[in-house]
Amino acid sequence: MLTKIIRIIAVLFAVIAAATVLPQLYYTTFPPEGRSSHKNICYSEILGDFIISEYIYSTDKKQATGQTVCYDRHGKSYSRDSVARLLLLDNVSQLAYEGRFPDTICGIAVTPELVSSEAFSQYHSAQPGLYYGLCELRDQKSYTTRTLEPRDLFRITPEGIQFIVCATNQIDEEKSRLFTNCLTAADFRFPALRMWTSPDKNISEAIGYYVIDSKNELYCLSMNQSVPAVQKLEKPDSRNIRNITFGKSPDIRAILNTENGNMYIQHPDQSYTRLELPDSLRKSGRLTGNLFYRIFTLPAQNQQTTFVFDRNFRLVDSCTLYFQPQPQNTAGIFGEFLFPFHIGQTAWEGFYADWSPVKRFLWLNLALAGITLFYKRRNGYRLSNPFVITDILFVTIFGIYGLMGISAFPLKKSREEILNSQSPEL
Amino acid sequence: MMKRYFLHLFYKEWLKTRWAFLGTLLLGTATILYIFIAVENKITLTGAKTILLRILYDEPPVIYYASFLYIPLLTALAIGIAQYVPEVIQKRIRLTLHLPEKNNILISGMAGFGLILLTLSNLLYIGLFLYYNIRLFPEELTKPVMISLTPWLLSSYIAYNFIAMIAMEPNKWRKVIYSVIAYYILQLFLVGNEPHGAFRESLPIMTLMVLLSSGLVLYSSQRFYKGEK
Amino acid sequence: MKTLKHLIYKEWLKTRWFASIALLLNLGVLIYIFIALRSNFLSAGGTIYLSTLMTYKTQFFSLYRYIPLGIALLIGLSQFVPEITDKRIKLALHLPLHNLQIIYIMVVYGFVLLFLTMIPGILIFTGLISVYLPAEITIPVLQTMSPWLLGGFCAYFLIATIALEPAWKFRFLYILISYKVLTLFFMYLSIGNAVSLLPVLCLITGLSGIAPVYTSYRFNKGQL
Amino acid sequence: MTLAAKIIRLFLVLLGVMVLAMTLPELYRKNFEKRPGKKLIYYSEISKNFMISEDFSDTLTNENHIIYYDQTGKRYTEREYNRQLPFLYTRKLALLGELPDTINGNKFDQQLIKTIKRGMLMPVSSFTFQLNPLFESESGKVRPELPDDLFRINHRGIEFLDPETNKILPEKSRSFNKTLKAAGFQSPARNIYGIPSTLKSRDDGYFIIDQRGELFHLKMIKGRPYCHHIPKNISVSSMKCMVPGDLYAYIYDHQQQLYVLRTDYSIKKLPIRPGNGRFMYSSNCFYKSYKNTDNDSIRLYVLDADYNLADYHAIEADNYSKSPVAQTEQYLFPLKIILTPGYAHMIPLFNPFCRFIWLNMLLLIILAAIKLQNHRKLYNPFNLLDLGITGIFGIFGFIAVLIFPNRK
Repeated sequence: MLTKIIRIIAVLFAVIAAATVLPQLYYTTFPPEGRSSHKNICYSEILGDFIISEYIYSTDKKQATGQTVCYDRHGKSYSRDSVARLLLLDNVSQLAYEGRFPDTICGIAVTPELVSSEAFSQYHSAQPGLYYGLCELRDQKSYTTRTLEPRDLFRITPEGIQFIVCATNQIDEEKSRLFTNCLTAADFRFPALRMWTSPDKNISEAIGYYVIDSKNELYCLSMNQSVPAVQKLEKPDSRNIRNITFGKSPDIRAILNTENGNMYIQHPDQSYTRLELPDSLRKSGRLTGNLFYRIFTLPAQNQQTTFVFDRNFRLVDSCTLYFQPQPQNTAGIFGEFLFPFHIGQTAWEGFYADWSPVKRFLWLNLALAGITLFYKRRNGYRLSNPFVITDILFVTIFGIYGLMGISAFPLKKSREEILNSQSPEL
Repeated sequence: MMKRYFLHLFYKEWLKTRWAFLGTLLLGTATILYIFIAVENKITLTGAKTILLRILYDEPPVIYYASFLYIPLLTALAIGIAQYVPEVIQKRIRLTLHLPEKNNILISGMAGFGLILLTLSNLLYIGLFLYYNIRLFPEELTKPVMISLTPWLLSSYIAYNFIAMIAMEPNKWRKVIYSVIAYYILQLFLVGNEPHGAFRESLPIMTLMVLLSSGLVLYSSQRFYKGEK
Repeated sequence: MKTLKHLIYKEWLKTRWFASIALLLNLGVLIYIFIALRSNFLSAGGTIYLSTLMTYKTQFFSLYRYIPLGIALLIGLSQFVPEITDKRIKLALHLPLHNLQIIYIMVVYGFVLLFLTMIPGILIFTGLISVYLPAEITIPVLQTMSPWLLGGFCAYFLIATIALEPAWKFRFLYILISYKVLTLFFMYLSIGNAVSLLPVLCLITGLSGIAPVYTSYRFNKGQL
Repeated sequence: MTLAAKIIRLFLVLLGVMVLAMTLPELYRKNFEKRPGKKLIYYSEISKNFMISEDFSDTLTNENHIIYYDQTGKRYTEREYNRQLPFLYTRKLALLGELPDTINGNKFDQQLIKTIKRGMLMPVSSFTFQLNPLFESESGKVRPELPDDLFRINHRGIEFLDPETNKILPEKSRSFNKTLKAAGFQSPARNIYGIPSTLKSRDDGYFIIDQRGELFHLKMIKGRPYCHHIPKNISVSSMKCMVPGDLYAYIYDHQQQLYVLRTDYSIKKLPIRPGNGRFMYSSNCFYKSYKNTDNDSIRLYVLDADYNLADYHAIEADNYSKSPVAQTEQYLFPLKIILTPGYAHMIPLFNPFCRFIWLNMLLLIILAAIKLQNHRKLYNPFNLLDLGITGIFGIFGFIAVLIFPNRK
């Protein structure tokens, strides 16, 4: 009895092992055929409309190169050369190289240097990233002298802020007390739930940290010539803040998103503008900027939506681009017939089981279960035996993995069954 | 009576495993010491803050404890092989297994001894690692690093249990099949090269797998006893 | 002559099972590496794949690193562990052959077996990847893999040396030295950078090939 | 048999010595190494002085203590020091509002800052696949585009390979071969130097050493081959190609002497002593500086825009080999074997003879005592060899001899 229960565990181990390795092996052996086309969308400041460029691979498999076609939302196509003249801001270096860059765009005097310096691109994730709670607070005046270089990292505990001198791994009591007092004076409630700074050292030095205290209030903590500077900041709305990214452009201090999916831009004067993004799209996106526009791109499954704002963050236009799903080849479809699911693990979400569509793999599972049933009957197993039933159930659910598992670990017949199978059936 | 029996059994197992166990223990301890000698050397060369910031935030992450990856596994292999392989080769276990009711108790005793030994070595590794790590780094780093080490420590139990199971299995081909299964299960545990504290979400399932795997040896020992092919 | 046949047959009985596993393992891993290479090549496109491979010197064959070592362990241990645990070798040494000859028949047998398990796989692998990769890449790739293969042979010889050593204390010390020697073969080198090390490694492998003479001499005299 | 075993034992002892010489010094250094003081030397474009900073900071207490002075020994404050090096501290000076308006009569702006180039020159080039993409040099695009083929130059001449099919493109190969032959190129190529990446603002093609050691410049202009034979009177050992500027490449000859290949195909020998051949270079529109650091000194050569020597200064280096810990190391270990990281060149480094001899003698006596204790005859040749190995290899030999015991 015990052995049979242990056998079930063993079978499960075999199923896990098979489900991690077999699909991977299968899909490496039969890689997807053909490459899907690349699509890119840009907003033309001249047309005031989107231009979509698509890179299409040639149908000849031996040929790597394809060609780029450009068209707008209404299907009107453009030549590559005319596109360069319609998307001046995106083709600065090429146009300047050819000496074709105009002096004015939309009535504004421009130079290639000006356009290049105005362009930026940054990513804002709706989910907060990796966080250890141990950060480096750099001085706002770090640039004046190297003596302001910090020798410690800080954490914000329920007892207050603590500066840990790395070389000794001890707390710098004096500095910690000074900062704790300053934070308390600003009505900060310890501990901090989360803090953010910019990966850019210059911005990080200038702004310091945005800290959420235990009452979910927002504070800005920085240091000026070894003196703490704490400021309580308004929150964009009453909801809790989910994640903060600091801006790469001087007119954007930070991008914030709150729990209900609203996205805000914080300006250098600490006022907020809510971005008119649909509430359903609470996903991470990319913010790009140029001389005229701020463009937000939100990707989703097989599609991406681009929102174009003017420099005051008023929505100008938006467009959704649909990508054709990767064409499924026969090997891919066959894989879904063969493997009911695939087990893997990711660093931050743990184990997962990726199920194929039930209607695909069900037939093979049922067929295999039938074969198992037949085999068990032929070999004189009693079908009412709970362990035999478990075996058949495993094959029905886990399909090919289950069959492999139960054949790797043979089920011993009970004494009664052995007697039955030895007695002539006729 | 039972206590005497186990004491006797444990003593016999200890005689078999002590050299392999102490040898790998020495290797593991030396590895941990070397890890921290290297870390301290880097600290003196470039400064503690720089190193700590690099360990915390560099991309790809600085896994200063990477050479510890296979140490628990190696300990399990040494104990497992020293414990079961001579028994199986010399068919010694056959003689002790002829009393059916004692069968499971004996095998559980053997496996239990191995698991205790493994736990001791793992505790020693954890203790030594923590001692140095807490001395050098703040707890914000120590906690995630310990999480990153846990799958590796757990892998030793999986390895040990599967070795016991494979060693007891009478059929050669099934031995190979079980080894393949063990290999791919271990692959799920021997993960690294991610930021510290990764695979936190995998830990409950990993622990469950470890607990479940500890019975596996009884399945093949039963087959061994029955002399199945 | 009859004794020789007899000896080889005895070795074959001990090792055949493990040698066939090793052969399968070797072939399986190499073919898997090829399949993965082919998959990446086809899905990225040859031009892109090759230029990434050449820029980043991707070690697409890194899975093979410890396979020769594993094979050497399989064959070496299956050959020498029974001799030690059963003290069988003592009996073999009473055969009408010179003791050293007997030891060397065993060692050479193991070496040939190791060669036969690994080299055909490598040849097939070379043939397969040459379909997709030009010789300018294939040759450095094989150069980078060759320390691992040499490491396999060296590990086998060292196992024989250690197995024949009669005293446990020295066995342990030899294991330490062998470990450090073997790390030389399995360093993480970028593609094409292993060439300057190969003569040294060949020398070490050659030396380890004659090392069993020393311990078997000690074994014969039963020194402790 | 006995003799063979004893001789083989000696080989094993030597193997043990090698392993120990790789392991022990490294372990020693990792355990005891102290941070050396950091000395930096730069050339000021403003005062035309060598600016030196010396870091006495203690990593343990993390106290910042840096002093600044020039080659005459005149001390500077940090602010003054930064002001002397506007190309190095541009950001700090800009934030402080202390950027100079002009340098040497030139307006200090973005354009000027963009002329800075920094990098490393090594006399051995790392391994490259002898297979490269030949870019279109005049495509009319800002950046070169990756072509669909790769070329190699073997004994059959230049061959263009289609990676998709792994087949040679006969027509293109033939047309390029013709041009190469016409320029006097003799296949196969000994080495091909270039930048096989699209991350460059202009393509300069490849520089190829042919079978006779002659230098050729190969590129593709509007799909047509271009090949130029570059006359030279040096033997090239390695080259480092530069992204577009006034140079095509730096050339090392076999004595590690450095040359520059300029865009007019002239080759100029740099007035620099090769030393160990490794240089950190930093150039802007006024000066080009080459810094060479070896065990004893840091040497900084400053060259003007035409690669003539403008100034030179050397300071004493302060690295591990000068620290007291390293001095002790020289008393302990007669030699150490290091492996160059990533390349696996095994390099044995010997210590000054007189340092380690005392320890060696001591170990020799101890070994002799052990041998006598075990009733060995010291005049036995193998015992003498044991003693000799200990005498030469000191601690390594001593341990190795004991690891592999010798039978009476």
